[in-house]
Amino acid sequence: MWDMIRKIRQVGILTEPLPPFPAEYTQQDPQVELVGGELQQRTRILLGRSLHIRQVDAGSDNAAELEIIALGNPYYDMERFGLHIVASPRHADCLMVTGPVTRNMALPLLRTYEATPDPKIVVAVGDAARDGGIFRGSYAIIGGVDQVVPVDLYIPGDPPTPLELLTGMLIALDRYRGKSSRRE
Amino acid sequence: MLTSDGFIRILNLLSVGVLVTGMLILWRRSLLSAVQIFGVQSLLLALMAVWIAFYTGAAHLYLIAFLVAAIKAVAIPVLLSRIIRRLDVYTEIEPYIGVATSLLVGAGLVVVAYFVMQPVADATNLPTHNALPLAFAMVLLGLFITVSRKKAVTQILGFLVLENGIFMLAVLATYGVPTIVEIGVFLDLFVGILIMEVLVYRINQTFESVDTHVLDELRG
Amino acid sequence: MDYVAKFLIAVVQLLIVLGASPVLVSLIRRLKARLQGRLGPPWFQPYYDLAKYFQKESVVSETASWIFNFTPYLQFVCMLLIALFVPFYTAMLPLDATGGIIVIMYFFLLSTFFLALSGLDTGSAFGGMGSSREMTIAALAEPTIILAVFSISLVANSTNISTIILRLGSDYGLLFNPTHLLAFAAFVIVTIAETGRLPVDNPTTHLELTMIHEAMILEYSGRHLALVEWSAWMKLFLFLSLLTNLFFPWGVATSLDLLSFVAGLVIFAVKLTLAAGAIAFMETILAKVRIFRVPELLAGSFAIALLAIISFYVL
Amino acid sequence: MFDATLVLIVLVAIHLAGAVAVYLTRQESLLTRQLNGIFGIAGGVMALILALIGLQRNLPGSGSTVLLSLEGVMPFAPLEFTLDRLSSFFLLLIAVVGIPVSLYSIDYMREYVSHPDQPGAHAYNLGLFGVAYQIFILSMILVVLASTTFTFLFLWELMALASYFLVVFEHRHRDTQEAGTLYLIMTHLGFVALFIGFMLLSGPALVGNTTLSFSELRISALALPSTQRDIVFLLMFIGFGSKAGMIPFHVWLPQAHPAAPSPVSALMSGVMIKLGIYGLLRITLDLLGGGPGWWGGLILVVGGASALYGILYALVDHNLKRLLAYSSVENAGIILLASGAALVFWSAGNTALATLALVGALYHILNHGVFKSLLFMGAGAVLQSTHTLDMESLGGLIKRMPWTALFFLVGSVSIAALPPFNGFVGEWIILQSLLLSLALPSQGAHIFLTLGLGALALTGGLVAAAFVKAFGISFLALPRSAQADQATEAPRLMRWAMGINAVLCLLLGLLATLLLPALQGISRAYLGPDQPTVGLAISGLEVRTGTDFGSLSPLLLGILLALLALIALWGLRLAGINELTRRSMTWACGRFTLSPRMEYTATAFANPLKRIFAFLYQPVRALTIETPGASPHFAQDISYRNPVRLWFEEYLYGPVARGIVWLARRASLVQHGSLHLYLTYILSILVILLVLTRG
Repeated sequence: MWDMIRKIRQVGILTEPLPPFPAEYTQQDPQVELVGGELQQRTRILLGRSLHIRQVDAGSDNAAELEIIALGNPYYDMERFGLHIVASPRHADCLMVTGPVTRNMALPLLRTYEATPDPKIVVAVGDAARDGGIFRGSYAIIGGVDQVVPVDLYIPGDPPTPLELLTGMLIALDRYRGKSSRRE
Repeated sequence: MLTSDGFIRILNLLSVGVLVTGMLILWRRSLLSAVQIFGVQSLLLALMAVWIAFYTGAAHLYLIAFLVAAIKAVAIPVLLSRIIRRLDVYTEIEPYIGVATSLLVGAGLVVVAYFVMQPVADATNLPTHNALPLAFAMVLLGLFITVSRKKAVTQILGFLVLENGIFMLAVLATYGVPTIVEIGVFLDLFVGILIMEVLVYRINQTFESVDTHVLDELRG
Repeated sequence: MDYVAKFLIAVVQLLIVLGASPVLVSLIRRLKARLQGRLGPPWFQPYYDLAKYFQKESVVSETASWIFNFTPYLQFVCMLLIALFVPFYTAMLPLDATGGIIVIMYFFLLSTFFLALSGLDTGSAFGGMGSSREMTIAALAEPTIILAVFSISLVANSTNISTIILRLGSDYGLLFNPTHLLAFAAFVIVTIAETGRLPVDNPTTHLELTMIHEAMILEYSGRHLALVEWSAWMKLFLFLSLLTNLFFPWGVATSLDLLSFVAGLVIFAVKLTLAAGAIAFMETILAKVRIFRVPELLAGSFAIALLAIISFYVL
Repeated sequence: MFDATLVLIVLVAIHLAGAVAVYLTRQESLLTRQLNGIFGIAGGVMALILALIGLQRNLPGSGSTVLLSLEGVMPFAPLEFTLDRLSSFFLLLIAVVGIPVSLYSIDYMREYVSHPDQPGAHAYNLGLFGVAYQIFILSMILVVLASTTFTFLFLWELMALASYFLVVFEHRHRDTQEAGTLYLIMTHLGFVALFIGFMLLSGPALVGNTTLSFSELRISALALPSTQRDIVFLLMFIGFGSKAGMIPFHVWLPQAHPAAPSPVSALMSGVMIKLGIYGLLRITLDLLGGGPGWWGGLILVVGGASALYGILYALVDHNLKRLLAYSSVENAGIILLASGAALVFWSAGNTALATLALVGALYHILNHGVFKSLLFMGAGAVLQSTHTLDMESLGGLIKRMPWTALFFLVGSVSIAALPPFNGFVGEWIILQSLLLSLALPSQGAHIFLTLGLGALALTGGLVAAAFVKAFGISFLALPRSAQADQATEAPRLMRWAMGINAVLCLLLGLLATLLLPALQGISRAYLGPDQPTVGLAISGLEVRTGTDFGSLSPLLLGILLALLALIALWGLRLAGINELTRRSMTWACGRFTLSPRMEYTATAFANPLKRIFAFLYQPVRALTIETPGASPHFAQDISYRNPVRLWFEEYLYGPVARGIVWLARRASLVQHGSLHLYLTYILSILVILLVLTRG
């Protein structure tokens, strides 16, 4: 116990403020920069500051999962943006789908989509989720996530870095707000 | 000067504290923390002796309290921890009687002690008489620890808890037996523990275990 | 007390439990995040979550019956009802004579009962597992609660909350009596077990097989989920309020004047902050125990509660 | 106002006429059932009137006037009946349970009529059932009115026999016969104890005089030496306790209740086992007039142990009716516990607390009668609709039998002592009485009462777990078998009967304050006025205990609950929450289908507690996997059994039964069938007797 307390005191807060987005990333996708600029204002808005994510592995090689796990660590700490990974699609607002959709995972993916209450968004993470990536053409896969469920956002990369993921998810947050403005 | 009421209140708190540490020893599977809890228990006993000495003015109790603190709260825990580290046996994995059950048995023993000691406690008119059943409960708890646990270290601990109970009984009932007797007991105890340490070490060497049930077979 | 004052106090009690329970949760989460070296979620994150859940549709399993839809509302109402009987900043509870501490405990059990049924209702194996575990823990925690409550009422010679607080508050000697302190220790353990905190249950787990409370509510979504979550937070809030105020009734207002109310509120906030700090600290340094080790913990609390009663009779 | 004697005569006439009428109709199905039900209800109404007369009249506790004395009906002695407070209360119980059950039986018993489209099914003789049923109810009513030793024992035996015939009604099942035999044996063991007890009670001068009336017994009991009183108490405790289902004499209950037709189970569990308590109260409070503290202590400890044992076995039993039977053992235990506490308080001279505890016991008797008969009726409805009581093949019934499910749920919530239903109020009073025990000076009593409180506390949570299992597994989620899938709602009269009891559960919970003064009056009639302080005070809608110790207002709690629900619903609507609901598949991690085999089973539900209490259950785990192919990974059939050990059956009755068989075998050695041998025995015995009697 005492060891742990000492360590807690020594380490302090590790979370880093979000840096300006990497140049090459913004060049590829100009939309990201736009969103990044709005980030500060959005933090003051109450509604829509909560996004619950259900991660679906639709046949991934687990590279993207490793990066997603990193989002929860003290450096990236996605909880500070209201992002939270949940255990059931019923609790989720966002499905984070990784991997090329294999034939066996197509129906479960669809079931997961059906199980998620509206309004919801689907984020395809990684190149494989976009169009099959390096697995493209394999007999075992169906193709990108959009072959099975409608996709709202792609986060490119093989795998994307945690920072890219975080940026992407903040865009997702934005999209989500657009959808949820039922009474606005 | 302190009122008798305040004296009894603090004394009762201390005695319940001692009893709770006894239960905690039953609760914990980790041998090291059990030994530490025993140290705390002895410290509480020492405090109790000091408190009684302070109230009654029985000066010899200060000396005894010091001895208790030095031997039982410091020396013996250090020794026992050494055995544990040296033997590399850190947990009571599977006691004869499960932890949950033995906690309930422990609580039951306290009830029994209360039942048995109530006439005795009523017979004396010392201000400390109410805590007597708790002291007796400690004796029973110590015995119970000894019979319900497998590891030799825990059994020694049980024996020590029993001894603490007797000491508590003596302090509460008679404000301490004569100093010389008490010192003698402590010395015996200390030597006893040293011998046990050696013995446990030998048992471990011979049987590669400190589970005492390996001693069941009489033929060597 | 005239009726206006009674009514106002009742309304304020409800507002406090509704409004402050998410803050308490947020406080624990932030403290935990700090201890883990993170910044943690924003202060009002629980409110954002609730607001969002309420705006979503609710997906209900085809298998489920009306029990599933009914439970969140029942739970919510139970917590509101209990809030009328739990002292926060004042001991002048308007409805105190309607029922004492035993009523509180049985309303908690009522909400657990229905939550466990709703876990079974969808036919999902996870829900059934959660219900089974929740009821196991509830069944083992119940005796300790009763005995701890018994000890408190022995010390204070009443089972009515206001009376308990008034009597304990007027004689601090009662607080430092072994029965009271042992009952406190036992109550701490059952509070942890009942509110699903570490080391009994992990409120942040994502793995179904390690879940207890979470497994039962896996099927809930939208407004139902909002109500279930909110009720769980309120339960935590109510248990911690009971724990702090019953055992340490310092500063709880015992008269009807504004000054003591304000002082009561401030002291109550301080007490809850301390309790939240203790929980956050414990959850940082402790790991969850195996489910079959939980009975040992609860047996320990039962033994302590029994000791509390015995020591009342002995000493 | 009605004349009580007249009401009693009408009551007897109704039931006897009912028996005759039902018998005359023989197998004629609908009329038989209707007549049986109508006569049962009419008798119940008469019993209700009689009970209300008794409760209203401010009768003294004992020694009230004789209602009816029948000379010459029986050859040996007159039958004599009186009405006093305790009898009135139990009449109320019989009426409150009997009326809905009779109503229920009309539709339920059609099960036993041979169906034209099911030619293979055997019909049962409903006429005989009706006779036994009427006699059973009549004997229960008369037993609480009986006021001579002979009358009491005669009717007690009549009640036992009538209920035996009802238990073995489905005589074509072997299990039923065995259950009936066990019941017969156990009830007669109890009867022997009662018989000897009553003989001893009559005092040295009058030993064996069965014509003594209770008022004479009261006087003779005062003169008894204390050891004889103790022996009488113990015998009566065993005799009545075996009827009440306390351990270790409970073994017949979990056998007989599932075997009997459901209305009979409801009556036996709801009423008959309470008559054991009635006997015990009659003996201890009235005839013996109280005793030493250990009497109460013994009742309390055995009651607490019964409560724990009963609920622990209810938890692991997956036959719906057997679960309910074990739960009856538990509830009888709670009632005994409270009665024992009352006796402890009484012997300590604290009548205030004794009254409180006795009121708790009486209220729980009534409550248990109501909710347990409701639950048995619910289980009967399930049985009729699905033809199984095995929870592992039930499920999903809430959609198929919505009313039955609702009523069963009400029963479950009540029995788990959850507010705002009736079980809670009874439990609250019992808890208060135990909590107040600190007022007693005696230290021995503290230990007993703390033990009782511990047992009660342990029971509370386990009941909730057991009934979450009972309701959740049987009624919720997906049906686990084809029978459960094709279940249909219970017929109208059965629904009505269950509905009446469900409403009673709620009313007895909310309006407890209306009934409690009557119970308080009954208690005070036997225990004397409250001293040293007030134990239980009822003012308006509020119940208060002790001096400022506890208070409860059940109706206000109910109103608050409703009010807060309205406010919450209104507030949420006002806040504009999204009320859209979409139906979707149960989330099973994206599985294609959800099959009932994926559901949690009753065994699985109870398993954590089974493991935790393994030291008691000592479960035997048997797992067999059949793999027809070469690979061990493709199992065709996996069977897993994990039965628990029944302690008393295995370690007490088993050895005793084996011992008797062994003795019988030994005895058979001398039986050779040879006439010469028998004559030799006679000769040798004659010689031995002559030698012995010489001096």
